[in-house]
Amino acid sequence: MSESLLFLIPLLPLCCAVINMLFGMRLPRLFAEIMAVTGVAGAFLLTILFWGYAEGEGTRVVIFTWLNSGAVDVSFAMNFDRLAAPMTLMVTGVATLIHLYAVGYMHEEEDYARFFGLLNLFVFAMLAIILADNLLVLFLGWEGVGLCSYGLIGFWYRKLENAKAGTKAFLVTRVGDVFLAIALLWLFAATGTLNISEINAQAASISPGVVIALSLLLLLGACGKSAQLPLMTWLADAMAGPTPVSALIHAATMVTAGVYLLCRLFPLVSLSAVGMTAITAIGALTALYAATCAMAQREIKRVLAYSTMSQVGYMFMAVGAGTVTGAMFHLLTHAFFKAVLFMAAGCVIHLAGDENDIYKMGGMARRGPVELFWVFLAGAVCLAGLPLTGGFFSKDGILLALFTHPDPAYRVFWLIGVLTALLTAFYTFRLVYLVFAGEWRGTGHPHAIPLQMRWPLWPLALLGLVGGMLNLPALVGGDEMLHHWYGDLAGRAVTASHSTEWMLIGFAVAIVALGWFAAHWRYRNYRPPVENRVSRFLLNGWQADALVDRLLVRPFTVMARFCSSGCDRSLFDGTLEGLAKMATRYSALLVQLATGRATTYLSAFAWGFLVLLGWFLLKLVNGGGH
Amino acid sequence: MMIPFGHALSFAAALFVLGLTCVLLRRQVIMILIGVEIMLNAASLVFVSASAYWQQVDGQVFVILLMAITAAEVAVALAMVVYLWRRKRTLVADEFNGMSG
Amino acid sequence: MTTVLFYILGFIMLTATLLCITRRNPVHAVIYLVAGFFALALMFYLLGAPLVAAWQIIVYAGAIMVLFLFIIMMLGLAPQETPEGPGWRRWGPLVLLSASLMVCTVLLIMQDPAAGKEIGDFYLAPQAVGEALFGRYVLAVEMVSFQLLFATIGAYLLGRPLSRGEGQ
Amino acid sequence: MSLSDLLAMLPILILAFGATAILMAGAWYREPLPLLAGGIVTALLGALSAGLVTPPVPEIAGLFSAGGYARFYTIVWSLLAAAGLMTGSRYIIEKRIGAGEYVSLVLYAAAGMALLSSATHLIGLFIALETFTLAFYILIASNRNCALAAEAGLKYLLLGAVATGFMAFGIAVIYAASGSLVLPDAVMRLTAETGELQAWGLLGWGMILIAIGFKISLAPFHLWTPDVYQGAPAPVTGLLATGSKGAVVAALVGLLAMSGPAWNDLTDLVWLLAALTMLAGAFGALGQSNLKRLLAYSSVTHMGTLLVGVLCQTSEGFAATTFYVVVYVVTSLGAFAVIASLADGRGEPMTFDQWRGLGYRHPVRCGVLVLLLLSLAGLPATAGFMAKFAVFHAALQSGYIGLLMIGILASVISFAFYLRVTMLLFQPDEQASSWHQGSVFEHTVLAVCSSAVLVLGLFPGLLFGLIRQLLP
Amino acid sequence: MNAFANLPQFPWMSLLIMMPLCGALLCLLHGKRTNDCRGLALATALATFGVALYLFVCHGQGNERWLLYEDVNWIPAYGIRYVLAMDGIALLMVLLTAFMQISAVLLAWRVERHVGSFFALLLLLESGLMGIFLAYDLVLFYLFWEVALIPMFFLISVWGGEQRRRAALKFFLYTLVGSLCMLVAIIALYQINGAQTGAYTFVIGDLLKTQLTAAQEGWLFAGFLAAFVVKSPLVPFHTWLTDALTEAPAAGSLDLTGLLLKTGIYGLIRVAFPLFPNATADFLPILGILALAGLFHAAWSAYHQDDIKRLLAYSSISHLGLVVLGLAAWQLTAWEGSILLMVTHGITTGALFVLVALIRERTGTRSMQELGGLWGQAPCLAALFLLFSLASLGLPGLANFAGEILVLLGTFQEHPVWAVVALLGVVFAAAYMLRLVQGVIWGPAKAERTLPDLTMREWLMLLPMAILVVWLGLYPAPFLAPLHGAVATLLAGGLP
Repeated sequence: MSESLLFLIPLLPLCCAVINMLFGMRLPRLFAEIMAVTGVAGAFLLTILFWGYAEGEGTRVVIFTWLNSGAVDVSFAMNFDRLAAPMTLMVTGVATLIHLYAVGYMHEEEDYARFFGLLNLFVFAMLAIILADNLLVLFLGWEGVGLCSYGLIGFWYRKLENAKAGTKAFLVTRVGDVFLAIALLWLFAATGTLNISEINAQAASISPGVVIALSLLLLLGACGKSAQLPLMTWLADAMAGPTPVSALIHAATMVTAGVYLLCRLFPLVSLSAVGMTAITAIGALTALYAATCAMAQREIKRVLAYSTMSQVGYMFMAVGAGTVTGAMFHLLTHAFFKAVLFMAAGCVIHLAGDENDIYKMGGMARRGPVELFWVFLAGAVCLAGLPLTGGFFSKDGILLALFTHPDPAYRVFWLIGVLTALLTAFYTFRLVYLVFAGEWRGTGHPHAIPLQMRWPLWPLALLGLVGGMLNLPALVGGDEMLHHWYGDLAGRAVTASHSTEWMLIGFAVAIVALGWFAAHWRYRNYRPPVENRVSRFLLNGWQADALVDRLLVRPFTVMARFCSSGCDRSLFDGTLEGLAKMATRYSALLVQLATGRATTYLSAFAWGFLVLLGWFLLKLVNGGGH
Repeated sequence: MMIPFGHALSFAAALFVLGLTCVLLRRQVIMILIGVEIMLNAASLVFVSASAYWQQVDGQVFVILLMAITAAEVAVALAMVVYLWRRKRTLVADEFNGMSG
Repeated sequence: MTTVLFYILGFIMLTATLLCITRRNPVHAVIYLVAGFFALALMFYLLGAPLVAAWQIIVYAGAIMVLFLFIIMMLGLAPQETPEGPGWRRWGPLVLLSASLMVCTVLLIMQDPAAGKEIGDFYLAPQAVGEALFGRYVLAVEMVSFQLLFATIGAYLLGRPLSRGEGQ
Repeated sequence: MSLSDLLAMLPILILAFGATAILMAGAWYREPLPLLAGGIVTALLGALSAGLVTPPVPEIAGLFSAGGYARFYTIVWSLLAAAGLMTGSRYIIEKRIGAGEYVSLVLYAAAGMALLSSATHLIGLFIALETFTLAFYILIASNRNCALAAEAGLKYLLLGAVATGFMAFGIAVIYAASGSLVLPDAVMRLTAETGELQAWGLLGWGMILIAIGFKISLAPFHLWTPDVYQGAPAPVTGLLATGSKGAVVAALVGLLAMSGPAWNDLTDLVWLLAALTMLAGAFGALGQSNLKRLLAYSSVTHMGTLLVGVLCQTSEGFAATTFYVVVYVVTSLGAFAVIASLADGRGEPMTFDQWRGLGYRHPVRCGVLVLLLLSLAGLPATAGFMAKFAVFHAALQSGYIGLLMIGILASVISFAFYLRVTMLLFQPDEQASSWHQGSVFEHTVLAVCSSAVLVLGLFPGLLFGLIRQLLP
Repeated sequence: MNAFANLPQFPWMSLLIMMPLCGALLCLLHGKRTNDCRGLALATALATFGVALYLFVCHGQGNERWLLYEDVNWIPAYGIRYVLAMDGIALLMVLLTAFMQISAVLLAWRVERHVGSFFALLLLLESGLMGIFLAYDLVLFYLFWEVALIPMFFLISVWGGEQRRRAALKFFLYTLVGSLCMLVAIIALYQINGAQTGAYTFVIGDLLKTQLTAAQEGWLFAGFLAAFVVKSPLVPFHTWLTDALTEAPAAGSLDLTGLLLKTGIYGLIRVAFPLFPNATADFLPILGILALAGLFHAAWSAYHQDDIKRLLAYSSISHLGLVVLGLAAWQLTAWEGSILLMVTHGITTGALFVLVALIRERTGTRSMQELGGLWGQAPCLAALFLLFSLASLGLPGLANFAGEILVLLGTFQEHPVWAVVALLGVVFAAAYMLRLVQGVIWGPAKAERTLPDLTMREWLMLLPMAILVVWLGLYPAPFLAPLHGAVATLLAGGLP
C-alpha cells in the first residue's frame, strides 16, 4: 500500500460522519450504526496496516494546500510518526469499542444519526490533532474536538442544563484555545513556519525568553482541553452527555490532547526550565485538587470525571518531569481503564434505572450480571494503581521520574503525587464499595443491558490490566518497549538505582493498601453521607464555579449591558437625537418669524435695510482710516 | 443755484425714509400704498437732482417713465384694494393672515 | 435766493409728508400728501426739470392721488372705521427704527465725497425731454404703454364685482 | 429703433404682440382651449425665433442686449411660459378664468423675464422687472374662489411695491453717483477714481440688493415666500418660483459680471446673505407640514446656493449659476406641475395628510415627484447633483470654504425634509383619497421635466458646453 | 479576421452595471404582473452572476495591474470620465455581490406589497454596488456611492419593520453627512491636482501623483474617511447600522450587511489609502485602535441583545472591526485575510440573516425569549443555523476562520499586541454566538408548534451558501489567487 493512502485514516471517519449527518435519518438505523462503527474500525485496521510508515522519521503526506498568502503557506498535511502511531492506534481502537458500546447504549435514542455523526466527526478531529503536520491543522482538530464535545454534551438539548453544560465546555476550552492560538501566531512570527517538525528543529534558535513565554502559552492551551487548573471547571459538568461520550471524549482521548500537544512540542517546551516546572506544578496541583473533589462526589460519573482530571494531572507531571514516555504510557493505560470504568458506570446507571447518585445504589454486584462487577473492579484497581496492573506501572514510572529529577524542588511534586495516589486509592474503593457492596438502596427499575454494551468491556478491561506490558520497567525484567519505540522523542531517560526503585514501589504499594483499608473501614457497610462544610466545599469543586462567576461572568455581563444600553442607546443615539431636536427647535423659531401678517414682513425689510446701512457706515468709517 | 448735491440727496433720503415709515406704521393697505408712493417720489427727486448735477436728460426720462409705471401699478393695486374690500369688508393688512408659519 | 427757496420747499415737503403719514383720516392724509407733492414739483422745477414738475402735478397730484381719494371715498373709509390704534408698543420700536434709518441714510449720503459737490445751474427744455423719450427711449415708452394696457386688464380682472360662489 | 432692432427683438415682439392678440381674441371668443393652444404656440414660436434668428445687432436700442446670453434666457423663459400655460390649462378651465387674460398675462410675463435677463440699461432693467411683477400681481390673485389666493396677492403686492420703491431709489442713487444709466458704465464708474465703492455706490447697491433680495427671496426678505406660494394657484406658483427668480438671478449675474472692482466691497455682504438664506430656508422647511410651503422654503435654500455661485465672480461661478438656474427652473416647475396636475374640485393637495399614501394612488406622478425632490436635494445622477457640484466646485475654487460648509449643512437638512416627503408618499394609508388624473398637457410637462432632470443629470456636458460659450 | 483583431475589448464591467439596471426598469414597468417580476429579477440576478463568474474564471488569474479597464469621456466640462477598472479585489467583491443578489432575490420571493418596485429597488441596489466596486473615477464613484443609498432607503422605509421610517432616515442622513464630506474632499483634490498639472481630472490613477502639503493631505483624507468610516461602520459611528439592519426587510438586511457595509472598507482600500499615503501612515495606529474598540464594543453589545437580528447586526460590526484591524496592520497577509474575511463574512452573516428571516416567517418572532428548541421542530433549518453560526464564530475548517487566521497571522507580524487583543475578542464572538445558538435551537420548544422545514426555494438560497462556506473554509486558494497581485501593488504604492 502506498504511503499516499495514509490520509485514509482520518478520512474514513470523516466520510462516515458526513454521510451520517447528511443522510443518517433517511438511512435505515442498522446501516447508520454499522457505517459509524466500520468507519472507526477501518481507521483502526488501516493504522495497523500502515504501522510500518511510522518507524524512523515517520511519513509526511501533503494532501492539498489550505492557505497561501505571502509568507504563510499552510497545507493539509499529516505526519505519521512514532509519537503519533501509538496514539492513533489507541484512539481508533478504543473508539471502535466505544462505538460498539454506544450502539447498544443509544438503541432507544431517536436522533441516532446526529449522535453517530458527531462521534465519528470527533474521531476525525482527534486524528487530525494526532496526525497534524502543522499547527494550523492541529488547531483545526483542536477546535473540532471542542465542537464535537459541545454537540455531544448537549446532545439531549431539550434539557437546557445539558445545552448550557455544552456551551460552558466550549467556552472554557475556547479560552485555552486562545492561548494556543497566541502561541501559534508567535511561533509563526518567531520561526516563519507552522510546520511542527520544523518548529521543533528551530526551537533551539529562539531566544530563551520567548521560549518561556511560548511554553507557558502552550501549557495554558493544553490546560483548557485537558481540564487542568485553572481551566478545569467544565469537565465535571460535561458528564451531562451520554456515557459513551464521557468514556470516549472526556476520559480516553480529548482530555489527553493537551498532554499530546506538549509531547508533540516537547523539544520546544523542554528548553525552558521555568516552563517545565510550571507544567509539573499545574499537573501536581490539579491531580491533588481533583482527587480531593472526587472523594466527596455523589454522582458516579462525576467521581470518574474528577479522577480523570487527576490522572491527566499525573501525565502533566510526567511531561514536566521530562519523560514523554511516562506521559504517553500513562495516557495509554489510563485510556483503557478509564474507558472501561465509564462504560461499566454506564451499565450501572442503566441497572439503577438512570440513577446517578452512588448513595442510592449498592448491591449492584448481585443485582446485575456478575461480570459487570469484575470488569468494573478491574478498571478500579488499575485506577487505584494496584501492583502489577497497567495503572500501577505507568503511575509508578511517573513518580519515579519526579523523584529522580535533578531539581530538588520536584521532590515536593513527588510528595503531592504520592498523596494523590493515596486519595485515589481511597475514593476508587469508596466508589466500588458504595456501588457494589451492601444492599440496593435505590428506587428505579433496571433497564436490560443489551449485548453490545457488555462485551466491549472485556478487551478494554484486559488491556487495562496488562497495559503494563507496553512499557515494563527493566527492574521486573521488562524491555521498556514504548521507551525504545519513541527513541529520541522519548525525552529524559529515567535512571535510578534498583534500591530506590524498590523502595518507591514498596512505598506505592503501601500507599494503595492504606487507601484501600481506609475505604474498607469507612464504607464496607453503608452509612449515610455526612453533610458538613468541607464535604460541600469539595462537592462543589472548591467553589470554583462561583469564583469564575464572580470574577469573569458577572463583569462580562455588566460590561455588555454598559456597552449596549449605556454607550449605544444613551450616548451615541442620545447625541443624534439631541442634534435632531436642536434642528427642529431652530426651525420652529424660524417658522415663528413668518407670522402671516404683511406688516411683519415689511418690518423685516426695514430691519434688513437698517442692518445694511449700519454696516455700510462702519465699513466707511473703517475704510476711511486707510 | 448752488446746492450741495448731498443736501438734495439727503432730502430725498429723508423723504424715502418717511415713506418707509408710513409703510411700517400704517396698517391700512391704502396708507401702505401711499407710503410706497412717497418712496417713489423720493426716488424721482434723486433722479431729477442727479440729472441736474450731471447735466443729463436720462434722469428726467426715468422719472417720467417711473410715473407711468407707478400709475399702472397703482391701478392694479387699487383694484386689488377694492377686491379685498369686497371679500372681507376690511383693509387692515394684518386681517389677512390666513396663512402663516 | 433760489437756494434758500429750495431748502424751504424741502422742509415744506417733508413736513407735509410727515403730517400725511400721521393723519388718522386717510382723506386728510392724501390732502397733505398732495401738498407735499406740490412742493416737490417746485423743487423739480428749481432743479431744471419743468416738464417733470408739470407731470408731477398733473399725473401724481392730479391723477394718482385723486384715484386714491376716489377709492377712499368709494369705500367710505371714515376714520372711525379704520382703527389705527396707535399702541406705542407697536409704534415705539418702529418709530425708533425709522428715526435711526433716517439718521443712517443721511449720514451715509453725507459720507460721499460727491456730497459736497454743488449742483450747477441746469435747465432742460421739455422739447429735449420729448426728443429723448421718443428718440433713444422709444422702446421704453412702448413697454410702458404695454404696462398700462395690462394694468387695465389686471384692474378689470381684479376689480370686477364678485359673482356668485366667489368670495367664500 | 431701426428694422434691425425689431428683428433682433423678434422673440419679444412675438411674445408681446401674441399676448395682445390673444387678449383681443379672448374678448370675443371665450373657448379656452384654442386660446391656450394659441398661447402655447406663440411661446414656442418665441423660443424658436430666439433660437434660430441671429440678431443683426448686438444691442437693441441701447436698452437690451441681443447676445447669446440674452437669447439663451429668452428661449428658457419662452419655454417656461409654454409649460406654465400647459400646467395652467385645467386650472383656468375649471376655475372659469378668462383664458384670454390668463394666457396673455403669462406670455407678457415671459416677455418681461426675457427682457430682464437681457437688460443692459438700468431703465430697461427697471421696466422689465416691473413688467412681470405686475403680471404676477394679477396672476396670483386670479383665482377669485379662494380667499388664500387673495391674501397671497395682497402680500405679494405690498411687498413687491415696497421692493419697487427700493429698486427705484437704488437705481437713482447709483445714477446720482455714476451719472449713467447704461449698464457697464453705471456700475463701473462707481469705482472709477478710488477703485472702491463710495457711500452712494454702497447705498445704491444695497438698495438694489434688497429689492432683488425680495424678488428671489433672500433671508431676511424671504418671509412672504411660503404664504404667497401656498396661496397662489400651483401653475402660477410654478412660474413665480422659477421664472421671476430665475430672470432676476440672470440679471444679477449680468450686473455683477460687469460690476468690476466694486464687487470686492460687496462680497462679504453677499456672503452673509447667502449663508443666512441657505440656513433660513433649510431650517424653515424642516418644520413645514404643507408641501407648497416646504417647496417655498426649499426654493429659498436654492437661492442661497445660487448666490454662492454668483459670489464666486469667476467664469466657473457664473457658468455654475446659469446651469443651476436652468436645473432649478426645470425641477421646481415640475414639482409644482405635479401638484397642479393633482388638483381637483377640492383644490390642490397641500398638507401632508393629503399627501400621505398618495404614492399608491398615483404611482407615476408621485414617482416623478420623488425624482424631482431628489433632484432638488441634489442626489447624484439627477440634474440637481451636477448643479450643486458645479456650485460647490466654484465656491471651493474661489476659496469660500465656510460658505461651502454651510451649504453642506443646508443640503443635509434639506435631504432630511425631502426624504420625509418621499416617505410620506409611500406610507401605506388606506384612506388616502385619489385625486385628479391630470390632463395630457400636464403629463407632457411632467414627462419633459423628469426626462430633462435625468438627461441633465447624466449628460450635463451638453448644457455646460453651451453655457461656457454664452457667458457675458 | 484582422478587422476583428483591433476591436475594443467588450465592456464586461458596464454590462455588470447595466444588466441589473435594465432588469430594474423592466420590473418597474411590469409592476402589476407579480410573477413576471419575480422571474425577471431572478433571471437578471442569475445572468449577472453568470457574467461575474465568467470574468472570475477567464480574467481572474491575470497578473497585470488591471484585469479589465474601460475609459470613456463623460463630462468634458469638468474632465469627468467614465472609467471602470477591475483588479483582483474588485473582482472578488463583484463576484460576492452577484452571488448574494441571487439569494436576496429568492429571499424576496415572499414579498407581497408592490413586488415590482421591491425587485426593481433590489436590482438597482445591485447595479449601484457593482458601480461602487468598479468605478475608478471619483465622481463616478461618488455617483454610485449615493445611488446605492436610495434603494436601500426605500427598501427600509417602505417594507421595513415598526421603526422603519426613523431607521431609514437615520441611515440615510448619517451616511449622507459622511459622503458629502467626501464630495468636498473630492472636489478639493481635483482642484489642487488640476492647479498643479493643468489637466483637470477625477481619475484616481492620475490623482495619485498630486503633490499635497501635510495639512492638505490630512484634511482631504479626513473628508474621505468620514464617508468610509461611517459606512464601514467603525464604532462610534455604527448606531445607524443596528437600527437599519433590524428594521430592514429580510432581503434588504441581507444586502446591507453582506454588501453595503463592504463598500466602506473597499473605499478605504481603493481610494483613501492610495491617494493619501502619508496621512494614512499617520492614521493607521488610530485606525487599529478604533477597530479593536469596535470589535469589543460590538461583541459586548451583541451579548446583551435579545432580538436575534440586532445581535447579528452587532456581530457584523464586530467582524468588520477585525477586517479593519487587518487593514491597519498594513501587511500583505493581513490584507488578503481582511479581504477574504469581507467575502466570507458577507456569506455567513448573510446566510444567518436569511435564516433569521425564515425563522421570523415561521414563528413570527425574533426574540430569544420566545424562541428555542428549534432543532426538534425544524432540524434542517436548525442545522444550517448551527453551521453558519459556527462559521461566524470562526471555527476552523469553515469560511471565516480562513480569513481571521490570515488577518491575525499578518497582524501579529506588525503589531503583536493588537493580534493578541483581537484574539480575546474572538472568544467573545464565541460567547454571543453560542448564546444565540443556545437560545434559538437548543432548549425546550417554547411554544408547541410544528414548523415546516426548509422548502425547495429556501434550500436553493442556503445550500450554495453552505457549500461555499465549507469550500472557503477548506480551500480558499482560488479566491486568494486574484488578490496576491492587487494587494501587493496597493501595499507597494502605499506607505512612504
